[in-house]
Amino acid sequence: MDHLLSWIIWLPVIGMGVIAFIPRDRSVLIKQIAAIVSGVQLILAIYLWYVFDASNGNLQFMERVEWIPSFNITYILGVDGLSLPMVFLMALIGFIGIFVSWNVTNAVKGYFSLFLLLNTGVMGVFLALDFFLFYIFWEVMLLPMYFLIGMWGGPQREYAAIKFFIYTLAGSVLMLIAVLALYFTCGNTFDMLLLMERAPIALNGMLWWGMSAIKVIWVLLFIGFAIKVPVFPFHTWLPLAHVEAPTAISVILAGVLLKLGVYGMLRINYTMLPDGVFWFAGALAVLGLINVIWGAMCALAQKDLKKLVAYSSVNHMGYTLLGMAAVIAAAEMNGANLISAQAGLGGAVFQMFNHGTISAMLFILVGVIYDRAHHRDIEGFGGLASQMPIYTAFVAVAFFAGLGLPGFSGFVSEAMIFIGAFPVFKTVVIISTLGILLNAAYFLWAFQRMFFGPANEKYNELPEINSREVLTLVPLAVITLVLGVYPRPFLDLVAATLNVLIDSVVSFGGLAAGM
Amino acid sequence: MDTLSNYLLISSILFSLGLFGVVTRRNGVAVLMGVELILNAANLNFLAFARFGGMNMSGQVYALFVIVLAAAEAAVALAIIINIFNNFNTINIDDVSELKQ
Amino acid sequence: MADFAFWLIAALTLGSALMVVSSKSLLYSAYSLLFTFIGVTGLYVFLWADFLAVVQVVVYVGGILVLIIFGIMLTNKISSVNISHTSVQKGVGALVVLGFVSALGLMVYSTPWIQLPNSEPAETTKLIGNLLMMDYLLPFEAASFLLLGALIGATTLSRKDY
Amino acid sequence: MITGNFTTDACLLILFLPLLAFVINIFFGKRLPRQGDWVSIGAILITLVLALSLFVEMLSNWNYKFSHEVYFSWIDLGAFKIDLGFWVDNITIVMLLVVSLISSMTHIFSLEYMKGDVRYNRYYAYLGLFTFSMNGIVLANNLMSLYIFWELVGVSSYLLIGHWFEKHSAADASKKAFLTNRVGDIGFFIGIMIMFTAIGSFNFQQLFDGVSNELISGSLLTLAGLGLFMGAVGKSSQFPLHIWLPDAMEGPTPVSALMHAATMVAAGVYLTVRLFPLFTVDALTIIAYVGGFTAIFAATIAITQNDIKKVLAYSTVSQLGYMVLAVGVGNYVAAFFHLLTHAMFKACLFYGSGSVIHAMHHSLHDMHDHDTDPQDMRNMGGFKSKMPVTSMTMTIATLAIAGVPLFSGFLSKDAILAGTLSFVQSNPEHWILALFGFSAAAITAFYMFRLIFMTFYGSPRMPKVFDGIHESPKVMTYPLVVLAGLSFFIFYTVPYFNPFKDYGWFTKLIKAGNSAVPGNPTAKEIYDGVHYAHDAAMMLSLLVAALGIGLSYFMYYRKSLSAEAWSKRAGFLYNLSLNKYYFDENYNKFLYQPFLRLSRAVAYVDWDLYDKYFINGFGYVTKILSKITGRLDFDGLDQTLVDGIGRSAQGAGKNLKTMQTGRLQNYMLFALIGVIIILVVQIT
Repeated sequence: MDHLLSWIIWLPVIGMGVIAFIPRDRSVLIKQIAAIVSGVQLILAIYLWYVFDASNGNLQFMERVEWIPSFNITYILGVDGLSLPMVFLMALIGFIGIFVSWNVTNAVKGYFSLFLLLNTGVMGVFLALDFFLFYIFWEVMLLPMYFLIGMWGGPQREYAAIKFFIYTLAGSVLMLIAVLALYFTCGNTFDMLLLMERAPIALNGMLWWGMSAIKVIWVLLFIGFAIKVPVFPFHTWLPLAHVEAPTAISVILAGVLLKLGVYGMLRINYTMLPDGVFWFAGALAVLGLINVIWGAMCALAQKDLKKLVAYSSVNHMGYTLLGMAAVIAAAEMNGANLISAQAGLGGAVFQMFNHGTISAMLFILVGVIYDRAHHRDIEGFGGLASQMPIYTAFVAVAFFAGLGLPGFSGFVSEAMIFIGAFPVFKTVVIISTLGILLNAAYFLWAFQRMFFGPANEKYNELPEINSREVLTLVPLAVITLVLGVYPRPFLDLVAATLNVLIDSVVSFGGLAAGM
Repeated sequence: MDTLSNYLLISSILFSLGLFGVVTRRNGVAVLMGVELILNAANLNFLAFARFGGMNMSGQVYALFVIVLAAAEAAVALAIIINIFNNFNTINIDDVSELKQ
Repeated sequence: MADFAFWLIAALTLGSALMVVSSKSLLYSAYSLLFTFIGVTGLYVFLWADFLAVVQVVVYVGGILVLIIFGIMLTNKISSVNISHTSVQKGVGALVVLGFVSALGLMVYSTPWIQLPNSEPAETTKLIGNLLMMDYLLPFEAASFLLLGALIGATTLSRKDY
Repeated sequence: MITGNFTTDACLLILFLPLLAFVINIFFGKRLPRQGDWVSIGAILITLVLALSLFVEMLSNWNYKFSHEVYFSWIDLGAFKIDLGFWVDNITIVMLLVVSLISSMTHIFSLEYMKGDVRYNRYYAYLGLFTFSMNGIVLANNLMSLYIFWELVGVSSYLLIGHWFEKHSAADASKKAFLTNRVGDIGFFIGIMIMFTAIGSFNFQQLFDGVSNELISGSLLTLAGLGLFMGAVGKSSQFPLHIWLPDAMEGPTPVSALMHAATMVAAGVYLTVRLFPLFTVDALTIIAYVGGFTAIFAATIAITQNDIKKVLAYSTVSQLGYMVLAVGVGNYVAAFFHLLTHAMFKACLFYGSGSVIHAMHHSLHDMHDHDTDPQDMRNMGGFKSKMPVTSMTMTIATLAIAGVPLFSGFLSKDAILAGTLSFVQSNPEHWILALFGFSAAAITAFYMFRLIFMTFYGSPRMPKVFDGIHESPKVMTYPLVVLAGLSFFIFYTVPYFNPFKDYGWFTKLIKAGNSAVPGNPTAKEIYDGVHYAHDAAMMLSLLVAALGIGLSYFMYYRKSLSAEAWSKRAGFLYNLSLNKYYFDENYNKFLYQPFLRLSRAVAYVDWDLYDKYFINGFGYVTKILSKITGRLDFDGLDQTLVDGIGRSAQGAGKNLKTMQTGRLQNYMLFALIGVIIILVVQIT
């Protein structure tokens, strides 16, 4: 199939076009079309997974079309082990998200159009290999998000949407500066593949205002991506946006959008500024630690279930940072510990995917209870386990997956991250293992408060989770479980790319002195 | 006497007088008369250039058109004046200041 | 003789024109205008524009002037003929116009006009007719429409109930 | 068969049959006849048969060096590889048998005990999950799969303890159990990471090789060992993480039996037994102290408890302390031996207590009395006549735990005490370990007989309740009989017969291996020491057991010593013991609450300070800045400069107002002036 990647990216836009011609009162048809489009996209993503050559760590299915030749802007797409899981995740969660938002009644047409646009934006970011294209998709994604939060969100939606928008835009601006800096220093190109070759050499030893150019660009890009992740001091948009966003949007936000930050760092910072990796890895690990502990402690103190889940995202993404930092273990000066680098980086990539599925489940479940009880106050429930046993079972699965219980994929990735990062960042890892306990503490405490204890009379009439909701949860739960029991299907897929990435980082490690 | 300059001079004096009338007269009809003087001055120029400047018959044709215009202008202007008079009971152009803020 | 006649006519024209703009009586202005027109007609004749001279008399004197006088009659009660006929800013106006005319005059005399050699006067009516029907057909038609428009417009405007 | 190798197939089936039962019961249990209990029981009985056949095979092979390992690749990223698999040796086989046996008993016992429970099918499902996880720990050949099943045991204990989650106390207890275990797991995981970093493998055998090749040594190895031991501290409920176990009694009694006799808590000891070759002398010393202290510490608490299950719970903690002590002094075979015997008699005791509670519960239920605590021994007494089987079996088990000859507990406890004594003999500075061991033995004998006397002898304290007490049905008493039977020494010494020597299949087939740590005492040195100290230890242990039993006899049977008077005399200590040394209160006060407050503070800082003032501060500053620039722009630039021009023009306009007459003619005049000026300029 030609132009598979383009189809994956632009299919939702086609769906959007179709929806535009449907009268606004035929909301079921609109939903059906959105579902079909996402379904086809998911099938394409699965097909891509199937035809992808896992033994090849380089970019595959490249598409290259001249776009704006006068600025050397090209439409380049490609997929490798890093982006493939993310594409699959987005397709899956995009598909599930349609069903999660089946209850939307307000401005259905607009909602689903924006939803599909969001899908395109995210897919584009994952598949774009031209920096300019990447940036455009990055911004395209922002806009529907703003409206989806701002128009279909909770009571504080405008505030949340604005905050999200400005926060992210601030990051984008820094990123743009970095993009332009790379463009002008590396021979006027936005082509990421060229930049990967040229940037480490072109920037080597370059000084800007007395600072190393690599450091400057690294920091700019890092802040841009860190806001998305979100890394500790830039994380406060997240609880608010999550709490205010409608369920499906929270699901996408937590499930996929947070991954963009990490993906961006791995795709851009790691390949174009390998020296910066060595310079920043320590800070990255410490930030990861702060995310883990800070997120967990904040989650522990929350009374709003959704906010708890939101902070759990902060906590979980912290592990990813920790794992990413482990890549420097493979360098000569750190003993060429390839095992550790693979474990850490593999764990980080795996954790990205797992957090996608697990947090999606968590947010769907929060949405389920909110639809029924119309509040999310943890203390306000109690004894739900006897009233909604199936729902409780799903929450238990999601919570246990979230707290890193073996048997669920989250455990594998967290264990890999810890094992990988330990040789290089011993103290940091030892402190962050406290996260194992804290994760369990906040999830179980919330679980107990909501589901255990004597049944609350008020909720006797609460309907059990319905089959539509169950169907949205089952695929996620199955993936989490299967990959938790046997992670090789996933890890084999990314292994080759990981090694390429590690090589590219490490092979420039020797230049670190030139910074 | 048969020089262009003479005619031009006469015409410019006539023009200035017309202008003077337009600028100083308060009565609408009198302003109109000033305008007629200006038009005549212009015609005079045309004919002078037709006679001396090589404009030939074209100048005369232009003059003819000017006369036509003048006739039309006079007709319309007078109609307006009469209308103004009917509405304001004056044709003193200073007093017609409905549009003034 | 011709010289004398020329200057006489010029003086008549300008003098009556001065009367037009400075007379306190509106009717006097109107009558003076008659003389101006006649003077201008004379000058036309000096410029060998016989047809135009005739047209000038017919249109101006016979048409416009009568119209103006009618206008005066219609808009002023006979008793108050003089009342509304006042001037403003005469001093400044005169000064400015004087400056203007001197500037023009200066310009007229200082400009080296290209003057064609004298030629014999000729019959103009036929030539004008040819021109109007050939080179200037479009303006001619446009002018006819203009006149028609002006006619209808004037009639419409003058209606009482408008 | 699946792989063709009997051992592998049997192990696979033993591992996955209970899991299958779990899956079937959790999804379809409600719809199956009898809520699917037969599925679970069938699965566990097959498991038991398989374990027995493995056991028989082990006996028939009579090879103490038997070892069988299979594995598959779980993760392979090129350099980073994890293989998961089984390592079957004699310890594994014995342990599998213990787990299957106790689990089968629990399944059968629960048939009656849990009858009519609202979540009957889920109860059986969780039992299956629990058995699966425990078998997983037993079979693991590497730290990673051990950790995986370790955590799964934690979660199944969470589910089982919280089975009656409508009770707040049960919900609290389940959470506490899980979280306390996780504290231990942190250490465990750090230990795993240190080992992996140093040796690059999780496999036990490779780790042992790595240690003996000194890839890791010294204090780092000690640290790693202590980390791994922390896992055991959590799971086996050692001081200071012992707090969860007594609370875990909130779960159904059969679960307590399963969890606290054979499976979960034994996992910790099993871990230390398995990893014994990794521990350095320093680590072992610390382990010994932790175990010894736990043994005596828990025993002193058990003395004063009145809840029959609490007594057993602290007794379990104490006995686990013993086992850990045995590992610490190097005699890890003794630890495993005690684990084995303890599993039988402690399970028997728990089932016995379950039987008593069951009877009490029914009696109270018939009386419509919901206030009296059916677990409080002060409400019992004289049950011997009403419940002969329960009474008899519990007494046998108590004799075993007290260390009376002819019973299994005597042999194993003797082995532990001998090991301790020999350790103290060669390391006199650690004399207190021996003191811990022997005094704990005495106290154990004392409080266990206190339990028997208070429950089964004397006059009924609540005659009305007593009238309603009946012996439990046969499904409950059969397991008791089986386990009481297994508390006799003979089952551990066949084919030999000497009630004072632990000489038998066990000692023949399970031999201590050498420590992998260079410089540690060899197995032979330890064995010789134990042999040397054996007789003295036996005498002493007999003496202390007699002392404890006698004291208990006089105090609670003959009542010639007043328990009340003694407790008053030791008022402060009595309260301390009764309140479990205020551990829960202090943890709550000094750990949980401060931490919760810290979390709230963090959340407050995050949300109400950092976000509200700092991040939104950016917004405000920007807003203020924009206001300032706006004002500058409007007042400064626009109003002053731009409008200033306008205003001066206005002033000028005011002055030139006369010109602005509104008369066309004026304007014309000005236009004319302009024209003149232009003309003049043009001309000149």
